[in-house]
Amino acid sequence: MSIATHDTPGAHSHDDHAHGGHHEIGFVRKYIFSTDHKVIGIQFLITTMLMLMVGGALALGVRWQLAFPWQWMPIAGDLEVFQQQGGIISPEFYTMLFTMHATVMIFLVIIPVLAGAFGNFLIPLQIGADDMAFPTLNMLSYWFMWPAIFCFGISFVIGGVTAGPAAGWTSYPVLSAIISAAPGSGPAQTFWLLAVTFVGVSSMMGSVNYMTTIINMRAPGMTLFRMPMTIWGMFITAILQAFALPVLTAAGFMVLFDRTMGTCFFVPAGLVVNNADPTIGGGQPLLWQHLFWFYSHPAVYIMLLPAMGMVSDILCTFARKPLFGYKPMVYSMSAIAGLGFIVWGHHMFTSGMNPALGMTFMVSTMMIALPSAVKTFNWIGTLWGGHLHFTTPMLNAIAFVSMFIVGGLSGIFMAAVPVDLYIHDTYFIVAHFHYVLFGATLFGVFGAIHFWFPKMFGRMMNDTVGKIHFVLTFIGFNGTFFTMHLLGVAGMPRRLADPYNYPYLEHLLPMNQFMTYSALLMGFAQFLLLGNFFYSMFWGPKCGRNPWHANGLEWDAPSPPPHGNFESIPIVYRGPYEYSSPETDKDYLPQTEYISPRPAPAPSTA
Amino acid sequence: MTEEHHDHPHVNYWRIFGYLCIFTVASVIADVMDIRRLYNLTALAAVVLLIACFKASYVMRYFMHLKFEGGWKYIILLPTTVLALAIPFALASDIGIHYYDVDVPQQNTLLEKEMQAADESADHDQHDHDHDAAEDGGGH
Amino acid sequence: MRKFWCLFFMFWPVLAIWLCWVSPANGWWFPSIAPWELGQQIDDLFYLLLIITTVVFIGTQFALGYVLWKGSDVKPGRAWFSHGSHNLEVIWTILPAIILLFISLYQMDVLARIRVMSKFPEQASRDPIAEVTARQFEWRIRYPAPGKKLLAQPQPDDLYTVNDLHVPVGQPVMIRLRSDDVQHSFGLPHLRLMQDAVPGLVIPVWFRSNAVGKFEIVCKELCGWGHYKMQGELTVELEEDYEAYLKALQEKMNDDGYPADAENAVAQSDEE
Amino acid sequence: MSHQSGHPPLKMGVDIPNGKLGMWLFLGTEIMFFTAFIGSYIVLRIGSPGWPENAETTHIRIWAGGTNTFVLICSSVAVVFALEGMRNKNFDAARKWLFVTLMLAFVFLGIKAFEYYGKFEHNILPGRIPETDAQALNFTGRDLMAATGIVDATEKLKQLESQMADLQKQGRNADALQKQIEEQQKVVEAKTPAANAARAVNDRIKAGTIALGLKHEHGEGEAATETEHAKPTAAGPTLVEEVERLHKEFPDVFGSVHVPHPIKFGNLFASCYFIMTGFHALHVLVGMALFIILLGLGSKLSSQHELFVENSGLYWHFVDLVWIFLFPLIYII
Repeated sequence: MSIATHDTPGAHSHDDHAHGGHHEIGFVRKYIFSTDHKVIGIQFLITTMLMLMVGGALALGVRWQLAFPWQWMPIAGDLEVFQQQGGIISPEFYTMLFTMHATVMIFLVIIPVLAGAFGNFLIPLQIGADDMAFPTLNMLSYWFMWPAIFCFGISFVIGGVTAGPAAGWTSYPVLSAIISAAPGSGPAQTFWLLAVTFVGVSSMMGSVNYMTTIINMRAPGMTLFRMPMTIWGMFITAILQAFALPVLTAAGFMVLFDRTMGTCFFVPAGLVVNNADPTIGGGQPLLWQHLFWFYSHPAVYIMLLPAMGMVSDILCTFARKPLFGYKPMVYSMSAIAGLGFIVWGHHMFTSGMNPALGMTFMVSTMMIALPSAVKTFNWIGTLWGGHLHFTTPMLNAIAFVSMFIVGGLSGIFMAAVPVDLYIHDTYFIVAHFHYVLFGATLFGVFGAIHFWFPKMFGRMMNDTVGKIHFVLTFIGFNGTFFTMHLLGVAGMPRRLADPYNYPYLEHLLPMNQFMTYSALLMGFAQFLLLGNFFYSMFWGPKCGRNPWHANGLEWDAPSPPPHGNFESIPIVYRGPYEYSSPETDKDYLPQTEYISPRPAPAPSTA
Repeated sequence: MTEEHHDHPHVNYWRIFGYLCIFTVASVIADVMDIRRLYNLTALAAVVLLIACFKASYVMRYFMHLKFEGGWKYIILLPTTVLALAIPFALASDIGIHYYDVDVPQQNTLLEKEMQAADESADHDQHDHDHDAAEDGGGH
Repeated sequence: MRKFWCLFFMFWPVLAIWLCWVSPANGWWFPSIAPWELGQQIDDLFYLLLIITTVVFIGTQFALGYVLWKGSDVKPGRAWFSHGSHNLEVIWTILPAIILLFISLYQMDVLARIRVMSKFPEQASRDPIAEVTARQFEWRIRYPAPGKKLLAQPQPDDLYTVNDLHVPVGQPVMIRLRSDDVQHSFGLPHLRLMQDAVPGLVIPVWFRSNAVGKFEIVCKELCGWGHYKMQGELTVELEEDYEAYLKALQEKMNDDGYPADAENAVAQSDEE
Repeated sequence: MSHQSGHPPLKMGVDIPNGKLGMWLFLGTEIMFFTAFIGSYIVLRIGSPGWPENAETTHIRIWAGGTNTFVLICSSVAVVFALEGMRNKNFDAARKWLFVTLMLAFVFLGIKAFEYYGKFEHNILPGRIPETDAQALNFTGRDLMAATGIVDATEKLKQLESQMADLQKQGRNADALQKQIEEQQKVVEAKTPAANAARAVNDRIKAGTIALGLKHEHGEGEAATETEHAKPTAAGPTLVEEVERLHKEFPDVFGSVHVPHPIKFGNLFASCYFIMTGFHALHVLVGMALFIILLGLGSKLSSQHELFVENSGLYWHFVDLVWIFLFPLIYII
């Protein structure tokens, strides 16, 4: 991570000195409590990659139980704490496994990797700013992740590792609000709620920062409709986060107080939970579901839109083509955001919601498939007639499109309430959201990691290893999750520690075993990514500013960019996707390159 | 004001202060007048919330200088206001109004319905079967 | 190698469709034919969606494969310099919009018949057959005594069972779903039905089975560590069997080791 | 930002400083945060027929809320004048107005604390309010027994005695322990009369031969449900009368036991009240911290802090705005 790179012709840069002598700052200020958006972005990236491994390990635990119920666990079974339960996954532990898998993946991997890692790294670079609007706030937003990780960690161990938060990541009261409902997860669930609050604070700080930066700190000439799709994705994500997340934070406080202070927002009176005294209350459990999904449905788009943006960038770069329908892409993204706020009820079709609301939500949910469809068509249009380069980022980006189609189409089944009555809370749902969140988002993220790695570290990642990682992950992913659709149609409910209790599900065991093997394959493939990442960070071949011949502003800065990013303030003359433009001889035309308005294409002299 | 803070012209803040105080007194008077008893709670709520909206608009326009800001204020505040209003409205149809019967110690709509039905049928026929049952149910 | 990637991305949709094609034969499909008309309508809706989505899936995946195939040729010249087509955008916005709107409106009727209380079969909603109370981790079922109506307040002569719901075949029945503690969900996968049991609410659920048999009742909402074993059984039987079952249940409950007690007899004669 | 190096001064975005834009966006998120609380309160209240509205039952004092509204309006004016002072480079005036604002914030919190104290006094706390007569009876019986402390004392005595027995079995000297036991016996004896009285009441509660009765000062209100009232009760003092008698007889022991007073949906009311006013008070505290930082600068306060003052002012006005809506929602409606 050397800041002094081989190509810094603009060494006279005033930017360097505008930031108060960054030469003197020590290791701690530079790499740990750094206010530099790039360092913070990389911190987020590495943290989330480690958390990805944690979340993946938890998922493998879940898969183990489904494939080999009540059998001795391969590695964890040897541990002392599991000995007293025979080295197997107990139902309490299983409940905690899937709760924490979802929690870690959503709150500590996908949201921070998109908004935290790539948002931080890319926003100032792609809009031509020298840093975020509020660098200190930015640093705080990273360091507020750690109390969250810490609290999640405590919630793991406080129940003695074999039990923990056990109300699912959705944490529906009354299960999560009354301690006697899940005795094993008493303080664990409380810490879990605290952690979610910290994540909320962290994301809120981040999103205010991103919005301010994108609105107010764009380089000269960078109009809104010249912003790369990544920035649009981040911008809309930040808006969603800023206006939906506080609702969850508030609801989190309410359920936290319900647990600890005797309030009763979500607890009706007169419940006899686990033979304890009848509850005192008057609240309504459905209120939580409304408030929760008011955030958590937009959160699905928070977990998707930035990836959509990054994939658009990658596809254009490696198809050497302008984005097909830039404005429709922006509008459809905005439509997703707008509609995203009014579809939350589709998570509650079976929950005893007023049927009139159910019908309204069904229509709005169906409609949200529309902008997604428009985006998919536009991506295919982007590839149409392109000159494709099948690099690792490109393969991951194509996989994003391919997987997103499946995730989008299976969503239509859920949007249809009558069909949802059958498939709700079955593995069909599990398949659906893994296709969206893993198949789409994570492939997008893998692509983005390979794509922007040269900018982050000034070195290239190994393409062959990247492709092997991609192929293994792709095969493992589809082996695991496509088959889940079939389990869902067969009626296998999710979150069951032992589905084979039910005679009508017994014959699904071999299928589940196949899925577990696929999941193992996928899990181990991730070590390739980690290895490639950390090896290339230090020993990968060095690269110049613009190894992909891409157009974005970030490729105008040195690799890796110094503190302050650009040697001089970039001036933007055009949109980010002018590949194969007839105006120039190269097949790309950076946003900063000035071409005098002449009818004949002129050779550029940048 | 001698400086050319063209976007922050001088406002007579004391006058705004006076308005706010008058509005506060007005909402207290609305409470003392007992609109609740005279009309109903909804009328009272409408009156005092309207007053609150006026107060809020004065604070936002003059104290927060929104009156003198550019168009961005609408971009930030309108969607927020819409969302903020949408939540209670959407939730009112599910949490505020119960589509299904409620059975909690404070309120048992199912039981109330049954007792009502029993009363009605008892008016028609004293020896109705429902009547006995309702008495059994109501005796608790 | 470039063509390899095109085949790679085209191969998996083929595999996926093949898998869906063979899965009914392997039992990876609906557990049984839904034994009532609304269940069958739900299945029909599912198949309708499946057809629509399969067409879109094949279309988009093979369009993707096609553009990859075309784009993978190493050819001279440049990529097609195009910023998009307004007409195309309009077409592929309006067309899916119509389809989606059609789907959502087409579902309304089935949804209304399942969920809107005023559309419930009159007889079923007038005389609920039982009250099902979910509890960690079992289903408690309360029937009214034979010949009586189910009342909101438990009656002294009510009949109770656990995890064992009996209903007569061929007629619409309605249960009142409650929860004693946390949120549960009353799932009848064979009937394609599901309704959460929300603490504090009494939610009516109606269904009908035209086939005699035993079906599982599944708790589909996470309700604690024992969620997986919260299993009930729905027995659909002939009317006379059902009445005999209630009678037997009543006798079993009244049997306190003494001969038929006088008080009960008086109470029953009062009702007649 | 400070880049003037020959480039065209093309500033993208809106024409306000980043800090102010960020503050407004932050206030947007804050609006949503309070919306969640206020919206929940509104819908829960609509969904709970018989919500306590009588000021006698809820101990909501409109004069307190009204005064606090007035105080916050005053402080809003003060902070506006502080900003005016900053703009006019009259930093002494700015400091003076900031100080006034801070003092008014203290006054606000003082009144708030007084109100909270009133709620604590009357046991209007979430999770502690009986909502039906049966609950009121149970709670009071439980509280009466707990107030005597007899259970703990007896338990301790028993423990000591069993220790004593152990020691005696081993034949060891137990004089010190004997002394302790005697002291503990005295404690138990001292508690016994009160405990007996509490037991007598509890027995009647268990037997169902005591009526709740109503506190005279509160009138009917929303207090009790009719059906519950019809319970057959033996002649004799009601629980309210009993508790009032016990208060007189053993003021030290039962002083903390509240005269039973069921409030339908009282717990939900208290939950909503405390969470809304509590988070508002927390925001007041944050605002006060901002003002304290500014005042702590002392004479160093200068033009470079103008944005800080403006942003703190915006935040403070927002706190005022929230209260403007909380006042009618909690105190009037």
